[in-house]
This record gives sequence, structure tokens and C-alpha cells, in this order.
Amino acid sequence: MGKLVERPEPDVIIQSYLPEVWNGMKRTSRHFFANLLMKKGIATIQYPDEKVTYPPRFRGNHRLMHREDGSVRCVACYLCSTACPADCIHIVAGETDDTDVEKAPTVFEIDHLRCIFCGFCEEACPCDAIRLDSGEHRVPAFCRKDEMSGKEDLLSRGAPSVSKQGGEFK
Amino acid sequence: MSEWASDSVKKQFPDFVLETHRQHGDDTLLVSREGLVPILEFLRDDPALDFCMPLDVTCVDRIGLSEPPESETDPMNPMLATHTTPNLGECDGPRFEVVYHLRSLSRGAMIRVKVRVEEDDAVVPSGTAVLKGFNWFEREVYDMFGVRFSGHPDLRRMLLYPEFEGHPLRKDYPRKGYQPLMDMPNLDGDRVPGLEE
Amino acid sequence: MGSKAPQKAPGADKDLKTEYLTINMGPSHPAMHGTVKIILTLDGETVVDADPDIGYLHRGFEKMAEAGTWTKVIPYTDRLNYVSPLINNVGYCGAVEKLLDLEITERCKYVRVFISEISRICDHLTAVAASALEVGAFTPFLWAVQAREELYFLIEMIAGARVTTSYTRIGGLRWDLPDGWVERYEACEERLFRMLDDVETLLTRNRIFIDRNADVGVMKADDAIGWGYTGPCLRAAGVDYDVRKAVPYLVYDRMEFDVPVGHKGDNFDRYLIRLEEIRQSVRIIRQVIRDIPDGPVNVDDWRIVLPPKDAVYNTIEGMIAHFENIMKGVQVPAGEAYYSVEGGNGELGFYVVSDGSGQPYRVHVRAPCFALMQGLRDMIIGGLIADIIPTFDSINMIGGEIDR
Amino acid sequence: MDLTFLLLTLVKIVLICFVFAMIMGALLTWVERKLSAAVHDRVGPNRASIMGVTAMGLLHPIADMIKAFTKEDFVPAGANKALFALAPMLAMVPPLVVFAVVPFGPGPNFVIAPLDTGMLFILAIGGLGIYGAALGGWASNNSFALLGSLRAAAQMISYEVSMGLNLVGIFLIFGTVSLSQIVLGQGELLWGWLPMWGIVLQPVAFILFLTASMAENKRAPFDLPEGESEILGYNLEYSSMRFALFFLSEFVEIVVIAAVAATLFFGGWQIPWVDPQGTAGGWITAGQVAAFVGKVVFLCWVQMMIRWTLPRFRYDQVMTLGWKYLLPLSLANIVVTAIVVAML
Amino acid sequence: MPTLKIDGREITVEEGTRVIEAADALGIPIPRFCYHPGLPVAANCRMCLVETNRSPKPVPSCYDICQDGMEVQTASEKVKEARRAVLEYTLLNHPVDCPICDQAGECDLQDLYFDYDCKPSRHAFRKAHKPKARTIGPRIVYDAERCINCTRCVRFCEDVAGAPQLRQVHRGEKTYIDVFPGTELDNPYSLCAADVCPVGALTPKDFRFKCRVWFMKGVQSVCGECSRGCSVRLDTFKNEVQRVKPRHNPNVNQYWACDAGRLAYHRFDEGRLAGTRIRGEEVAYFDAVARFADAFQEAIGGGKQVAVVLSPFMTCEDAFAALTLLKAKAPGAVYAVGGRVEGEADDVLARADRNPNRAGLDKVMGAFGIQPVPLDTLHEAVHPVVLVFGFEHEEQNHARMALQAAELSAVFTSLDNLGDVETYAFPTVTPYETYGTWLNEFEVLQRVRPALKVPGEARQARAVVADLAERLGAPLDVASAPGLFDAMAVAVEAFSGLKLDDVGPFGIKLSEKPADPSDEPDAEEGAESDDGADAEDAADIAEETAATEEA
Repeated sequence: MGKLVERPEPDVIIQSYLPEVWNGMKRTSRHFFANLLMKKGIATIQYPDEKVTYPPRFRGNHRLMHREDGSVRCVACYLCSTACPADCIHIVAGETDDTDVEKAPTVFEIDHLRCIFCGFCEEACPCDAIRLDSGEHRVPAFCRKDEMSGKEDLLSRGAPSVSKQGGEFK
Repeated sequence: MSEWASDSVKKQFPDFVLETHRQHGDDTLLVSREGLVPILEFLRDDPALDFCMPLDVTCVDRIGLSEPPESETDPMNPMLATHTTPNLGECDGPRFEVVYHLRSLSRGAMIRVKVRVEEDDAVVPSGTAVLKGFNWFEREVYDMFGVRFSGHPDLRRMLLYPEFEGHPLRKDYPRKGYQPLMDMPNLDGDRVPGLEE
Repeated sequence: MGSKAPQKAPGADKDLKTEYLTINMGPSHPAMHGTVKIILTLDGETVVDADPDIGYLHRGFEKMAEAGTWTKVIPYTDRLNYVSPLINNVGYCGAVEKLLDLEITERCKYVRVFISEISRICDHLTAVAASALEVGAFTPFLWAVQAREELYFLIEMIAGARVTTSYTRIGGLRWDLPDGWVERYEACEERLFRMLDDVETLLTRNRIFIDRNADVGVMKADDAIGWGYTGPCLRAAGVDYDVRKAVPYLVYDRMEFDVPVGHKGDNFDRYLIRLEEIRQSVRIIRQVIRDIPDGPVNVDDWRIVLPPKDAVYNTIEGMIAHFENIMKGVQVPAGEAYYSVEGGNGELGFYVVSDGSGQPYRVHVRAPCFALMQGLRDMIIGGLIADIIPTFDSINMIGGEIDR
Repeated sequence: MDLTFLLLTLVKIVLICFVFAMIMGALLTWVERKLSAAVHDRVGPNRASIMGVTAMGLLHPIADMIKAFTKEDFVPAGANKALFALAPMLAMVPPLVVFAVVPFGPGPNFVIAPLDTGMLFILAIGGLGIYGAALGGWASNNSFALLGSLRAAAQMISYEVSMGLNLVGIFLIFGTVSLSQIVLGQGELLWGWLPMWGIVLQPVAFILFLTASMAENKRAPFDLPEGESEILGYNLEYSSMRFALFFLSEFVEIVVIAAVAATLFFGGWQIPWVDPQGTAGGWITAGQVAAFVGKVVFLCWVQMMIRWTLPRFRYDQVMTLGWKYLLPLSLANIVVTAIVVAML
Repeated sequence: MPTLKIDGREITVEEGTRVIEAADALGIPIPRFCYHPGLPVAANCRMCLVETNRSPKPVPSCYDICQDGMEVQTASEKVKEARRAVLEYTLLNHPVDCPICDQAGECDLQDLYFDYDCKPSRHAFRKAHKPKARTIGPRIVYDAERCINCTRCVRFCEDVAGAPQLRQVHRGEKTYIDVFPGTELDNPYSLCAADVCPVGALTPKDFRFKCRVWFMKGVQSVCGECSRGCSVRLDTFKNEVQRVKPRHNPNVNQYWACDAGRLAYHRFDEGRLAGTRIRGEEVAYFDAVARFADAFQEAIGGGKQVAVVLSPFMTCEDAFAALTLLKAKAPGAVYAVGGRVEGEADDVLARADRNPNRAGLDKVMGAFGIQPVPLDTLHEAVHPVVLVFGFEHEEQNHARMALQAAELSAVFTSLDNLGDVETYAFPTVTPYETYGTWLNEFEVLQRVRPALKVPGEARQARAVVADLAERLGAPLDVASAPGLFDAMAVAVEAFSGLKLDDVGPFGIKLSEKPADPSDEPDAEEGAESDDGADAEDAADIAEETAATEEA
């Protein structure tokens, strides 16, 4: 059953204010001097100068992965824009000369004003083409236009991906 | 749980209880509108039941729950059926279903009491007289669905502003568009598509 | 006890003819987090009437949820109670799984308990911190937030984001726990207790803090139940009700923990209960770490969870399942279910209705704060304007959850 | 009154009021931020820079000043413009004037106006501080500001009493209300080794005085007139330099309180066991002035640490504390002191 | 008449009915690849296996004939296992192509795998390779690797299109579909070969990579290419028609539609009349209405002869509205019917008359007692006032000549193809944006539904007519499509007793229309509620378009 919480009794020590004020002052002073003299325990990070390294799962800026030959892995299957709860991915599909993978995006835009970085696109991608693991977070921009990331931009953050496309047993 | 609460309610009010079910272990009563307040009172006061905690009130607009007519789906194109908008035609039975959830502290059990009302007579007796905690929940249902609660002490809009037109959680309320209080031109100078369309 | 302070401002004598002052506290007011407005009628500094007005953060969660697939609702749930998003994730997915009659894997249950408790600590730390801040003590606030920050880093490591976690999936989780999470958690715990000790030193026995909170915003047990209070606010009134004990979900029935209850239901009790619950949560987490089994975190059914990426890339079977899953969403059989978890502020319930398609027909959130807020009026009337702030804070209203 | 005296006085006014008090005040804004940062495990402001020199954030007060001067001076609709403009000045001037009687070092050269009734002067001028807060809040035409100014007026009047009464013990002991005389008196030694500082003779009075004067200054834990999480304060409609004046006056007042407390309870410029009459010249005098400044700095630090340690009182609790605790205690202190003094 | 039991449900069927047909009639789902109700049975996919009491092994239900006393199990464990095995086998050599396959989303293979198998692959060998992305016809691309050799397309070309252009080549796992050397899949129904393909082997070139099927909204409407009026579904996305697919309609077109009709939507993409014009100058719509109404009033007041060119593309409702007004204001007007020139009929679907609603127009005109003159004789006499309705007149010259000769003329059209010869031009909508009914050559009344949002200034023709009528002092009682239909049901004998709701997805044959209903609701009330329905429909469209735009 429930456990009754321990509630401090209003004894003389509490009622006379000062002892607890003194205890409190001791505790704050400890932090003060520790931080002033030893520079230890500072919890903040001086952002533009220092940056935290995000854990590997961190969902940051999107990037589009390459094939070995440097072309975009995306085949414009639209699964990412289907899975996107914010409707922020705009794709226009086009044909390529490659008979193996006939389809590639001619336009691939991400509207970062809408994007909520949920990672559903990454999860939905059947080609390992879009990822959010760039480790950079989104920096704000001065105008709306700059918040649209185009294909070139996304590819520039990309890297070659090693996973097979179209199947191992192709 | 030795005995389902809905059984004892049904025994007590055979006329008011229209239907019971225990889908997924949730004890559910569908009651008539007249029976709502007596049943809530009974649930609260009966020492064996002790449903004294108001959990939640909400509403379901059942207008889209009915199956789309058979002929509307194309046998050769199964995808069509899954991507059509809900059928906003007739629904079987009354349109709104106000759902009360109560919790029994001593039994830990939850019971769901539902009332169905027609759209043109969307009035439900308020449960606030039984448990005051239904107050805001009912206001929200009024706000979002336009179901009125007779005897509610303070039936005003809850989340939306008083000038708001319509009840947004109804299925026939458009999902997209603006409802401006004044003319709000969009970037092209056109009126923003909204309710008036 | 000096806290027997008059509940009337000096000079607000009834013999004196005074004029009532009506002011809007909020929606843009430093203490009204989450944008809330309270329309106050004041007699001097005494609150004569109060009308909390919510809805400034209304985003139409329930309408939006009806627009996409069942899975697409998960990111929206992050934004309900944005202080403990993981509990919302767990609650929502649990509701859909209940509708699916789906039994998730053992490991997944433990992980869900783990993340729920981490979130609960975050939530309570925020509430404790803010209750200090609202009475002017800035330092404990930042110390508590610092402790919370540690946990946020842990959450980020697990879920990839600090607040917008979207970590659970219907039938499992986005990922299993990462390597090194136990070590990381232990480091967090050590820091957490150090910071908690600091915070408590400044607050718990400080008479100014006690005076501000004790016997302020009292909500008696009967009233609290009547208003639909749950969570720490109900327990502060002495009612032993915790969803984790009353209706055990996941593996809470295997966990040993106490449900702290308070003495009289005032702000100070709520503060103490939150501190105690943090300790109980840590106790649960230790049991999770001790007991967590190995194994998969997702159910073995491609109709509900996405196939592993390896199968998607290499086999047509995996690819098809992946496509179907994303195009149509999880096909949830028609029906209705109510599933509740113990959120940071009380019983967080999800009432879901399905019409049998891949889209939710109705998703309703039983937000604990909503019930808490409707009792606020009773708690603040008769008090002073300065009492509103700690009282309002001690119910820890979260705008995202209340307005949805 | 000859020209030299006039010039000397002017120099002293400039040095003490403007250079010492204002710079201390401005510096204290920096100290406040850095100190709170250290307490909170933060770094604090360190970004304002001139050609890459940040000087540990010392440029921030300058940047703040530039900002305050250049921001729009906003007067809300319906405000009483004249009073609205007057209030910040009324808040700023009294604390500066108080410095006139504070002895910074031995001899009459280190005080602007060596009044015999220095302490009464301080109480008299300090009482004027109410007007700034009260008028500012009232003239703003804002309910919250009005509540703030009402709180400010009530609180300052209440604490004025116990603040004054606390000093009576000191007067009784040293038999004078002249600050210079009191400082001189504190140079003596008790039992040959213990400096006869006010804090030694009147520890209760010191605590009560510090409490009451912090309440006078409307600083945490007595910052109800501001109470930024409750009513946002009497100065909520103020912006730009007018707000800066309110803001700065608070910090100048900290210095004033520290200076008065140092004078009355910490031996002023006295360094224990060193030249209690202040007749030695040169380095010793300089050291004594430095000692005074050091004491002031220490007391400023104490006030700031209190601010970052304690939560805020409630309005009625402040009143209770003022009238039911401080006032009786002060009176009791006077009685006890009087009896002891009479017996000795 | 054998009586059999399928999953415990009894049904009596015609002699010779296949089991799968009986199951379909009961609404019991049986998966299938090769079976198509419009094609001969091949029974080569084995997906539709069921268990019967007549055979120890599961049998293909598409081939098995119903027998008296048969008991069929469609969902037993054995059947499920059989189907699972069939699927696994079917998928063995299927390429991992869903991301680049246009069929994904409406692919039977996907849906059935998800429903019946949903197990990981056990295949760990190289898949068979076959030609990919081959253009086998002017409108069709073929991918042999995706093909499951159900031969639906082969059977379609042979039996329905009457052009046996496809065949299977090679044997075993190398089998695929091909055209004969030197020929192409170019019959006028070739797009239906892609429709019947249950997987993504045959895909239409027109739709290639254009849009994902699950984004699209299907709107049930009618094809306007010929007077057959095939039932079609307009698939739209982002307020554009993405493709047109035939819809099953036993009254009209069975399962098929011709390529020409399905690609006709491209015609309406360009050349729209953008704004209301007076002598080439753009003016505000209501100004133009006012000025034209005044001029028209003056002209008919002066007893000037009025000529009206109607279009067989107009819906019955539009024509009825226009004629109601004209009969009231200009009783002596001369009428002609424009439309597209005759084409070739074939023996599958296409009719010679290339207009969808000539029959309906005749019925409506008949109700007003109008005998139209041939269009090419219209310009022989000079008519000072000429009104031209409709958007598509291939016999433009006649209409243009009549317009040129007129003093006052007005066109109500969607396409700007008459030249600048008229004095007043009011933009109206295309058949993809309107709401109404068309009557085909075989007197089947079908509903046209709007798939797109009305662009810019354009208006429904009946709305323009209603505005003019208001101005002319002869306001119409109703102007919404359902309201006009009700009015028409009273005025036009052929439609009497009909209600719009009676016109189902298959349309309604006028010869089979229900007997005169005695319980007809109060006329006014009916009109009112129908107005609401119209508005609701418009709101629907707006919402849909908004939603798709969002995506």
C-alpha cells in the first residue's frame, strides 16, 4: 500500500529561518567556489566553439547516399514521402538510361520548415538512400527559400552506401 | 475481477442498457440517453462497484464508421477502397456516440458507458451532477462535436475561441483550411480556402 | 507553524468597501507555461474568482491523427506531454496493440518500462524544478534541469532525439537499446542523486519554501477523486492510486516499488511526492537492469512491424512487406480500446477506435492535466495571487497535453 | 565655504557617487551574472568582445548600457507621462545621495559631507526610495504594475521601521549618530584583542538590519514588488534607459547597504589592530580605504549569494516577518542593549 | 441449377458457373492472378486453390465448375498453406523492384503476399534474368522479370481486343511474354492489357513514373470520347488527372476502355479559356454578365433572331438550364447541335459518334419541342444573336462562321478554340470538373463527377446561365445539378420518375428505370437537400484537392 511521504516537522530549526539559510548558503557557496576557483563542474557547453558529439542515433540533417559510381541511390519510390507525417518531402521521378534501375529523382526536396526529424523517411527507405545520421543539427536560415534542401545539397552530405541495392541474389 | 460491472448494471437497469460488450477486456455499456444519469449514479454509489473516479468523456462521430456501399469498390482495384475518404453518408444508428470512462478505485477496474444521440437532437444529460469531474470533458465534447449536455453548469467552448464556427472533430469538418475571423488574404491575394467553400 | 498565514490579504477586510480588479494572468505570462490564461477577479491580492482558459496550444492532435496511418500518430504523441514524451509513445502504442490483441516481446516490455521511468524522472524533475523557480528560487531550478539534462542525453542516445523521441513502434520499438546504456544510465543516476541532494538542501527544510507551499492549494481526497485527479496530485491527497499498481501494464506487476502518498494534498505534499517518486523510479530502473532478458524487441510479424532492413534490401518478400506496411499502414481490426499508463502527471489514457482500415478512426487522449486543470479553480480561490503560481505549478500543467 | 572646499567636495562627489557607486553598480550587474552562473554551474556572459577581447564578460555592462541607451523609449498608452518619466529618477537619486555621509577612510577628507547626524540622514533619504517604485507602478497604467507598486510601498514602509530601530543599539553603544564617530568607536578593542565592531556587539541587530535593508531594496527573497513569476513587477512597462535606471538603482542600493553595514557593523575603514584613530598617513590610509572597499565587496557578495539561495516570500509572509518578527526583535534588542549599556 | 456450400454458406448458381464466381457472388474473397471475369479461364497461376469435397487435393476454383452438393473450403489451413506455397514459388524469381515499379500499391502480388504469406524468403540463389523495361508497343512498357506468366494480357489481346499480338516465349523459368517479331502491341485497347496485368510487368508509358498509385484519388466518372460513355475512374493527384482507368460496368463497357478515351484527358490541359472576355478584353465576370444580359435583352426586344449552338458534351442539367432560360426569353430561337465529327466505330467498344451526350441532349431538346437544324446550315441564314455552348466543336468552322456573322454573340466554353470571333466569352468547365448526367447511345444514364477543382475564373455552364437568368429577370428555380435533375425528371419524359440517387455506379438504363414512384418527396424540400449535397460535393473536391496538394 501507499507509503506516506516524510514531511519535515516545523521544528525550531526550521521556524527560525537562519540555520537552513546557512545550510543553503553553504551549498551555493560550495558550487560558487568550486566553479570559480577550480573551474570544475561547469555543465554548459560554449556552443559555437565547442560542440557536443551527438550519439550515433541522433536524427540530424538529412543526406542522400551515393552508389559506388557517385550517382544517387534514391530511385524515387516515394515511400519516404508516404511515411512522412509532415508531408515535407517533394519528389519528382524521372527516367534514367540505366536499364537496371530505370528510375531516379529529378527533384528531391525537403522542406525543413515542415520537417519534424522523426526519422520515418529513413525507416521507410527501401534503398538506404535517405538517412538522418549526418550528426549535424539543422541550422536556421534567414529566409524560407534557404530552408528547402535540394538534391544537390542533400547529396553533398551523403556518402557511399555499401548495402546491396536490388538484392543480394540479383 | 470476479464479476463484470456491466452485468450488475444490466441487472439493475434492464430497460436502459441497450448493449454490452467486453472487447479487449474493456467493460462497455451502451445505454439509452434517459438511463445515463441513473446508471452513472448507480455506478458511483453501489459499494460493490465504486466507480467514483471520472476518467474521461469523449465522443465518436460515427458517420464514417459504416461500410462504404459494396458497389463503390472496384473488384479489380482493391487499393481504391483503402484510399477513399470516409463515407459521409448515412451511418447505421445515431450519429454521435458520447463515451464516458469511469474508474473504480477499490477494484481498479474501468468501465465505459456510451450514449448514442442523433445529430439533430444531439443533447445528452450531463454527468456533472453525478461526478463534477466530467465538467471540462463535456465542455470539450461540446466544443469539438457540438453535442450539448443538458444540465451542464458551464457549457462554453473549451479549447477553441467563442467565435469559432463549426465543430472540428466532426468527420465532415474539412481537415485543411483556415477559419479566419476576418478576411485573411493569402500570398496570392486570394481568399484562403476554408469553410466557406 | 508560521504557515497559518491569513488566507486574506491584510486590509482586505470585508467592512472596507473595495473594488474588484479583473486581470488576465496569461496567456503571455512568465509563469503560465504552455500558454494558459487565468481570468482572475481580485479583491486586493485575494483571489475571488478564477476562470482558467485553455486552448492556446490547441493543435488539433485528434483531427490530425485521423489523417494518416496508425504509425504516423507516433510523432504527434511526442508533443503531448513534451516533458515525458516516451511515456506518451508507450501509451499510444500500447493502445493500438491492445486493439490488435498483440503481445509484445518480453524485452520490449522491459525496455518500455525503462524508458517510461526515465521519462517520469524527467517529468518530476521538471515539476520540482519549476516549483522552485516559481517561488523565486532560480538555483535549484537550474540544478534540477542539469540533472534532467543527463537523462535527456541518455534518451538521445536511445531514441535519437531528446524530446521528439518517436521511439516506440506498434509492436515494438524503433531500435533496441544501444550498447553501453547501462553504464550511461549509471553515470546519470549518480549525477541525478547529487543534484537532487543539492536541490533538497535548498528547498525541503527551508522555511520560506515551506511557507509558500504548505497548506497552499489544498485539494482534499474526495474532491480530488471527484475532479478526476490522478497521479502525484491525487496521491498527495492521500489516495493510493497508481495505474502501475491498480491496473499493472507491461511488467510493472513484477516490479517492487512503493506508491508514495501525501498527508493533506497541498503543494508541499505534491513536491515531496514527486521527489519520492523519482527515487521509486530509480528503484524500478535498477530492477529492469537486473532482470531485462535478451531477445528481439519487435514482434515477429511483418504485418505489424517493418521487416529488418537486410530483408528489405535483399529479398522481394521483405520489400513487399515493407511497402505494404508503409503504404497502407498497420491494418487494425475494427473495434475500440482504452489503454492507460501512468504518465508523469497521472493517468494518461488513449481511447482508440478503428474502423478496420489502416487509418485511425478516432484517437482520443485522456490527458491527466486536463482533469487537474479543472480543479485548479477550487485550489486557488480564496488564496492570494502569489499562491496561484506555486499551485498552478505543482499540478505541473503541460500545455501540449491539455490542449492537444 | 571657500572655493577649495567646494572643489574638493565636487571632486569627492564625482569620485564617490559617480565613479565608486556607479561603477560598483555597473560592475555588480556583471558580478551578479557571473556569480549566479558560477552557482548554477554555468559560465555566464562572456561573449561581448572588442577586437576579440572579452575580458571575462566585463564588456557586457558596457554593451548593456549601449543597448539601454539605444532602445526605444516606450510609454504605454494611458500612462501619466510626467510621473512615468520621473519615477526612475526618483529611484536612482536617493541611494546615490546616501553616499554623502559614508566615510570611506579616516578623517573628513574621505567623506563628502561629514554630518554629525549622518545616520539620520541615511534613514531620511533612504525613505525616499519608495517614491520611485510606487510612482512608477502607478503611472504605468497597468494592473500588474499597480499591484507591484502597492506591494513595494507597503513593504518598504514596513521595513523602514525595523531598519531604523536596529540601528538604535549601535547609537546607544557608541553614543553618537555620526558615522565617522561610530567608525572611530569601532576601532577600539574589547578585552584587548577583539575589535569592537558592530557585528560583535550587536550580532542580532546586524542580521535584522541586513534583512530589513534587503527588504528595503526589494531584492530576493523580498522581491515581491517585482515577483517576476507572479505579477511581473512595478517596472514591467519600462524599457530602455528608464528600466536601466530602476535596474541600476537596485545595484547601487546593494552598494549602499553594503557600505552602511560595513560602516556600522564591520568597522568601516578600520583594519583591526591597525591605527584605530586613522591618523597615520600614506600606505596605511590607503590600506584602510581598501579595507573599507573590501568589506563593501564582501557584503555585496553576501547579498548576492542570498539572492541565489532563497526562494521568495509571499506578500503576507513578508508583512508577518516585518511586523511580527523583526519589529519585536529589534525592540527587544534595543531594550537589552540599553540595559546592558546602562549597567556598564 | 446446382446448389453448393462455400464456407458453410449455401448458394444456388447457374449451370456451368465456376466456383470462384460463386464465391465472388457471396463476397467470399478468393485470391487470384490469372482469373479475370472478363477473360477466358487459364488456371495457370494456382493462386485460387480451394478445398472441395470432390477432390482430395486443392483445386483451382477458377476452373472448377460448381456441382450440386459441393462443399468448398476457401480458408482452411490446407488451402492457406497451398496458397502460401504458390506465392513463395511465384516470388522466387521476382526482382526486388517495388521501388521502381509503377504497379506498387495496386499490385496483386504485393497484396496477396501480405495477406497469405508474409514470411521471409528462403531463396538464396541467383534469380533468373529476363529482359527489363522493353518498349513493346507505342503505349506499353514490358518488364519480363516482373511477369508471373498469368497470360491475362495474352488472352485479353486475343479474345477481347481481337488483336492477338502477344504470346509466351521460351520455357520454364525463362518464359516471358513477347510480341511477334516485327510487330508491336499497338491495338486500340492495348492499355487494358496493362490494366489486367496483376503485377507490374506491363505498364502504361503514359503513366510511367508519373505518380504513385496510393497518392491518387479515384473519382468515378464517365469517358467522353464516344457515345458509348465508358465508365471510368479518374485518378487524380495535385489537381491533375494522372490517368484514366476503365471501371467495371456490365451495362456499358464491361471492364474495358479504349486507349484514345483514356488518353483524352491530355486534350484539356492546354488552351483553356482563361478569363471572361468581351471582344478579346478581359473583364470582370459580373460586369460581362450584366452587359451581355442587357445587350441580349435589347436584341430580343428588337425582335432579332437568336441562334443557339448546343454541344453534346454538355451535361443534361446544363442543357436543361440553358434551354429553360432560352425558352423563356427567346422562344423563337433556332437551335443547332455541334460536337465532334464522326469517327470510326469498331466492334469492341468505340462508337462512330464521338460525343458522349447526344442522346441526352436530344431528350432534353425534345422536352422543349426543339427541332435542331444541322450546324452546317446555320450560317446560311444570318442570325444577329448567336450563343454557343460547349467546349469542343470540331466542326468549328460552322460555328465560327455563325459567330462572325452575328452582331451579338456569346460563347460558353472551356477551351479557347473558336478564335476571337465572339463578342462575349464566358469560361466554363471541362467534363472533368463538372457534375451531372450523360445519356449514352444505348440510353444508359450515367453520372459525371468532378475530379478536379475548377480553375480560375471558370464556372459551371449552369451557373453562368443562372446568373444571366437572374439579370434577365427570369431566374431559374434551381441551379444546382441535383436540383436541375429533379426539375428535369418532371419536364423530360424520358427521365420521369428518376432520382439522381437511382443512378448508381453502373448508371441506369432508361428502359429499366423504376416505376413512377408515388412516395416522391416534397419537391422543394428535395431540391433544398440536394442543393446541400451539391455544396457538399464541391467542398469534398476542395478538400480532396487540398489534401493532395499537401502531399
